[in-house]
Amino acid sequence: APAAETTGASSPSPASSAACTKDQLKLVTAGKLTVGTDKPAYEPWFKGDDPSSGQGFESAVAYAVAGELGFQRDEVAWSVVKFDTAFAPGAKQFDFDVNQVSITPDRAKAVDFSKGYYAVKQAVVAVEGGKYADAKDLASLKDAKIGVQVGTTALQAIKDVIKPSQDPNVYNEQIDAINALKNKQVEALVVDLPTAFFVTAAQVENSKIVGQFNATGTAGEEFGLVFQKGNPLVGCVNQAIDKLKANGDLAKIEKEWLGSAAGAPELS
Amino acid sequence: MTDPLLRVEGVWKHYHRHSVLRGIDLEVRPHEVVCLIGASGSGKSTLLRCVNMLETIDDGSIFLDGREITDPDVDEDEVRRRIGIVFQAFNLFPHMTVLDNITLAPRKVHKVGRAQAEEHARDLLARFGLADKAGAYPDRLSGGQQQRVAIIRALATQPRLMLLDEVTSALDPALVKEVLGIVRELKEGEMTMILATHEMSFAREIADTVCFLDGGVLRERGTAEQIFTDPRDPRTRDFLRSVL
Amino acid sequence: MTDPLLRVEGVWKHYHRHSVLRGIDLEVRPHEVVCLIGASGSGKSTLLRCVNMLETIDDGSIFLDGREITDPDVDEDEVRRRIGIVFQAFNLFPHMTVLDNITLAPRKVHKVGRAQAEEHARDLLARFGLADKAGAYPDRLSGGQQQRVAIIRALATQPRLMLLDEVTSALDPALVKEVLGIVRELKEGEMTMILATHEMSFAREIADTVCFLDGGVLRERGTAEQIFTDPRDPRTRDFLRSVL
Amino acid sequence: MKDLDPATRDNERTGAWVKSEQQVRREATRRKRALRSGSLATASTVVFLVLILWGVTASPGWPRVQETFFNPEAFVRALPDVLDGFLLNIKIFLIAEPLILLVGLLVAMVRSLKSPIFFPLRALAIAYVDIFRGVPTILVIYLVGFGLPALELQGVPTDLATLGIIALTLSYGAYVAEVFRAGIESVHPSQRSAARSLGLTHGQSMRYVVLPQAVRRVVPPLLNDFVSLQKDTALVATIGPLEALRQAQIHASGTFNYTPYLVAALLFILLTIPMARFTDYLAIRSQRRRGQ
Amino acid sequence: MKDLDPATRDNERTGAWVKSEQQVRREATRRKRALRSGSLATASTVVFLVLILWGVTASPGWPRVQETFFNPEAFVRALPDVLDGFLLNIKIFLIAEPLILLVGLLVAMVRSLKSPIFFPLRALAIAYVDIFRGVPTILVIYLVGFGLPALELQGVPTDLATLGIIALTLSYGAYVAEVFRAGIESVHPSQRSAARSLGLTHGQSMRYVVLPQAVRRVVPPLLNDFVSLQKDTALVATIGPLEALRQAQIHASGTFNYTPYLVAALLFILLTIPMARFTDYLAIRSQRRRGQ
Ligand SMILES: Nc1ncnc2c1ncn2[C@@H]1O[C@H](COP(=O)(O)OP(=O)(O)OP(=O)(O)O)[C@@H](O)[C@H]1O
Ligand SMILES: Nc1ncnc2c1ncn2[C@@H]1O[C@H](COP(=O)(O)OP(=O)(O)OP(=O)(O)O)[C@@H](O)[C@H]1O
Ligand SMILES: [Mg+2]
Ligand SMILES: [Mg+2]
Repeated sequence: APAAETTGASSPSPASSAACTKDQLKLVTAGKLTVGTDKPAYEPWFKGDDPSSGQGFESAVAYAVAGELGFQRDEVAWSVVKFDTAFAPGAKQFDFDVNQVSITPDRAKAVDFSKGYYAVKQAVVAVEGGKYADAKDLASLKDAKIGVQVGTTALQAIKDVIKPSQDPNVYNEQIDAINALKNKQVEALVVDLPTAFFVTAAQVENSKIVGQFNATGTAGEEFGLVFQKGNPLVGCVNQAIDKLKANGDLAKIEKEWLGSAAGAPELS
Repeated sequence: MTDPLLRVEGVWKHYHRHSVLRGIDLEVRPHEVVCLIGASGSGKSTLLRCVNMLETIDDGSIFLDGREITDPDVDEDEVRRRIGIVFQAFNLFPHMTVLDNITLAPRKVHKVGRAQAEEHARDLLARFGLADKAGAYPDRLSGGQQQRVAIIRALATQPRLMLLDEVTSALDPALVKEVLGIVRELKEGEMTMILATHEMSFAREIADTVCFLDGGVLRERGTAEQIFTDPRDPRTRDFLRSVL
Repeated sequence: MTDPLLRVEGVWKHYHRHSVLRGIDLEVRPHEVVCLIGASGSGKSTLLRCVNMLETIDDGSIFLDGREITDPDVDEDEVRRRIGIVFQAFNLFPHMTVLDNITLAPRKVHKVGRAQAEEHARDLLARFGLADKAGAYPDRLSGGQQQRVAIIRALATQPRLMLLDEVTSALDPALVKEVLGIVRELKEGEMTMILATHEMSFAREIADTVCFLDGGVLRERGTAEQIFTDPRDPRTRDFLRSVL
Repeated sequence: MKDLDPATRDNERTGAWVKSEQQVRREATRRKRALRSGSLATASTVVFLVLILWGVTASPGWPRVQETFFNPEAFVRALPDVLDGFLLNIKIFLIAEPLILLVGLLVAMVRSLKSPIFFPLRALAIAYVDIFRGVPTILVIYLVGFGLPALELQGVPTDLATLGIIALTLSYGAYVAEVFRAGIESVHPSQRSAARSLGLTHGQSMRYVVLPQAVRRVVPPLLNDFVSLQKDTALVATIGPLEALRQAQIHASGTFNYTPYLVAALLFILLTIPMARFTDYLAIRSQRRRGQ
Repeated sequence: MKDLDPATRDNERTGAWVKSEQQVRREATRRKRALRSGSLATASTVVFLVLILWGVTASPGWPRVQETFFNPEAFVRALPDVLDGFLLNIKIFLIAEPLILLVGLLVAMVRSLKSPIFFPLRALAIAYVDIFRGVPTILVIYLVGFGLPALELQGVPTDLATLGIIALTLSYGAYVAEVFRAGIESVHPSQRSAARSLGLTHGQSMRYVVLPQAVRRVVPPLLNDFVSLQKDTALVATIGPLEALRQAQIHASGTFNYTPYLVAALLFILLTIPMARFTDYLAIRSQRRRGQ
């Protein structure tokens, strides 16, 4: 069965650097690197809903990877790929998709992932002065009504770590979750930490980050680039990511766009 | 001469630009049986519907028991309670049994208790030979039986006046007889009635008074004997010649 | 004696457990007019429907022009093309004009060109006094006119045999005459016909042969004169006494 | 053929019927023929189905499709959660349905008031129907689900299922009102005349004569709308509660496998098929009544 | 009252009608009364509406709701994109509708074949209707939109709008088939007898007599289904194309303001209201025909 052929992020890549020159890659559109992401593209991952600006963390990562593979900026094309179409079987409209997709073994049965390009942590956001604004640990969130966006690993994190007494509310879109918080339909949101910073800074007045999940909570969760199952491009991209990690470029990009996402208190 | 039970005075009715009743005058005394005859489209049904206030007249007045019922202040439902009408097509309620068809108005309009209403209904059904059909639905009855039930339904509200609109015209000749039988019985029971009919021989037998309608005008009025043997109006004569 | 156009031999028809036709034998010669009389439910309509193959018979045979049409190998549509039938209720197609009603079968079944079919239809309409109704929809016609159109529609396919099932029973007495007139004309045109009818006086006038049906059995058969003046079967006598 | 003496024929014909040999042969021919064409039809249908099935499973992408859409393991894993969510769908359906019937009936009755004095009420009813038939249900759910709580009014419910029920009632009420109205108008005016002529008031005529007949006639289209409603309970997911489709989506996005959707689809089919059969049964019954 | 001489009465009555004074008074009374109750009804309706409006706008959350749902600036900003997306909805609708009618008609005709030899075909038709009426449209769109291209078959379209149209056709075809079937069955059997008795074959009877009448009768429920379809074109968004609702969603997510949804809602209403009015018109016309 095809599912057994590769095991996702850790798949060894025999490709030598020679095979990774741009004219030898098998691409959706020859000569162009087609990168998929959803619309709208949220901050701080992208800026102004324009992935091709190079602004925002994931946009910058995409261009850095493209650069390593030898593509000029104008040789990178963006296509709109809804989150749940990224893993549809069959021919893809992108070479890889970058959309804050967490790498999990289950998912890796359906698609191939690159190596992680960002180690993510989930964070809790609540309204200032609310019941859970000053929670010190995850256990005290047990009775909270929690909101989360579908398709994120936050939901799994809630179930595994907080084990809430009532079902969380699950929304299609980030905007819906945020509005639910504004409407007091939920008492806390769980989102990834960079998003949490953006939400508190720009989207919900009087909101604050209660804290981030501690390392044991969502250990080793990383975002990866999504590839069509069996796409040989993975190897080359992994080389590129390794290089970006080694030469510190990736850290620089992270600092530039997600720099503030450090010092939130950890919730145990 | 007793006071009339019904008095129709100069009644006009228009549909769009077409005058269907053109100033009808008519009186019906208690216990009198009046037959309306006339060609198809002459306005017989319309006149009956106006008397029962199913149509609003465009001019003239109608008095029932001396009170004007065409006055805008009159409670139409109250008036209808005193008049029974049976239509050309039978119009039983298909979703109700015969018994429920008959007891609906007594129970809901006249506020008679269910037991009493049903007893009365069963009496009527027995009297007219339909005792075993009380629980049947209308679509299980023959046309003649349906029409008899329709008459009983109208009777059950104990109306002062019965209007019968060609109650046999949708029936097979074989079924006509049973319905005419019931009308005869009503006459024997001294019911006041207006009948619109195409059955000339029946009209002749049962009517005290016969009225001939022609294009919305009441052309001639007289005893059955006089109209059928000695019509005065030439149009009456033409009509009778064409149908007899 | 000429060969019969239609021969019905020992035909049985059951609905569920109820036998509606109980071994009917009947012959119709070319140009003969046969009237079926009998009480409601005696099986007149069913017999006509069996002849037209709208019902499958349960036993017996029917021959048309000497060929057995009840054979499973026979093309029913072809048989029906040679027979015209007009029903108790008129069954015109409400979504078509009179002209289209009449020309549908000639055009689609007999593959006559539109122009020719319409010309023929207009001829027929004119002959029966409906020339001005060609473009009208059935619901704009009076009952009598509708029934006349239904007869013309059946005629337009130039059938060998016409079946008329109580073509006047749904009509006002005033309208009956015009339909009977058309049947008289058909007889004059030497059309072979079977009529089921409740109009005894008409049957007497028009029929060559009268058949009395009773509970699915053909009790008596004879000339109109004989049946009406000297019925032999006691049930025929009873029936005629009850309706005349 | 000679005419028989009537008495003889009487004896002959009114006796019990014995099937003639000819008829026995005829029926045998018919049976044989029906069998032949029946088998032919069955065979061709089966061949047709097999061809399609073969075409699909022999396609190059089939293994991947099978893996992604028909994965037994994913099916079993998703089933408990999806089933759990499905109970919420059923609950929403069972509460919304009576409310919808009520709203629909009221609006339909208002719309069928003919007198000019009811014009404003009627206008209100028409506006309601137009708006809520026109707006996609999912938008109504958005507006009610996020808009209503945002007003922060006293007494406005905040429970998600309740908000969903309100939204579905508003949306489907408009449809059902139209169905009822059609039913009311399909009752022949002479029935109303007959009721009025017996002295029943407008309200009584409606209640005892028109509505009972109207309701009977609209049962099939109403059941159709019920089927849609059962399915549209899934849209309530938008405002947050964990119903079947949402549970399927969560499983699907967690494993990148679409099989959980199949679980949801099967559950919905299992719920709607009995309803469809019931609609059919009613239709056939009413046809029998008409005496075909 | 004395009987008049017939001739006199003739002259008197057949002349032109002059409204009597009494009638003039009577009509004046009626008009006055109608006016009074009419104004009362209008007033109460207006008061009712004003109260509701006031209740909403005076609520503590109203400024926020107004800002989030009724923001003129966001409205204007979203309009061009949503309108652009709406053209895709209309395109999908216009292509899907004839296909649906075709599928529905075929399936309905197969289902109305009564002979036992057609049993397998009929079973196929029933299975199709059951499955596709039972599964939420959105699931059909998922399965077709993601499953069909995944088969990688030759000649299978990959265009998203085309896939959406296929899915909608499958889903609505089942509904429309049921509508047509009801229509076919509502044509009185005597019409079929009449056609057959003229020598028309089964097919010809269907084509010239039964179907034309059936189609006329089912126009209102069909239009109802069209309205639903117009709205469900929005579900095609699921598989990716940028139609109106998706555009609205993008704008809403981008600006964290729900007003773009209002834009989409208005566009949908604008499209469906004429259809609703047309349905009404047809219903009234058919009622007139019946001669109320
Ligand atoms: N609702 C209506 N709208 C328009 N015209 C009508 C209406 N009802 C009746 N008419 C017309 O009024 C005239 C009289 O009709 P009416 O039914 O009173 O005649 P009738 O004497 O009862 O005839 P019949 O013997 O056929 O029952 C006819 O020309 C008819 O077309
Ligand atoms: N489709 C059917 N199913 C069951 N019974 C039927 C059917 N058609 C006719 N019958 C029964 O067959 C019997 C004969 O009916 P048919 O219509 O032939 O009588 P008829 O002589 O034409 O009566 P009428 O004078 O009332 O038209 C009746 O008892 C009737 O109830
Ligand atoms: Mg009349
Ligand atoms: Mg008959």
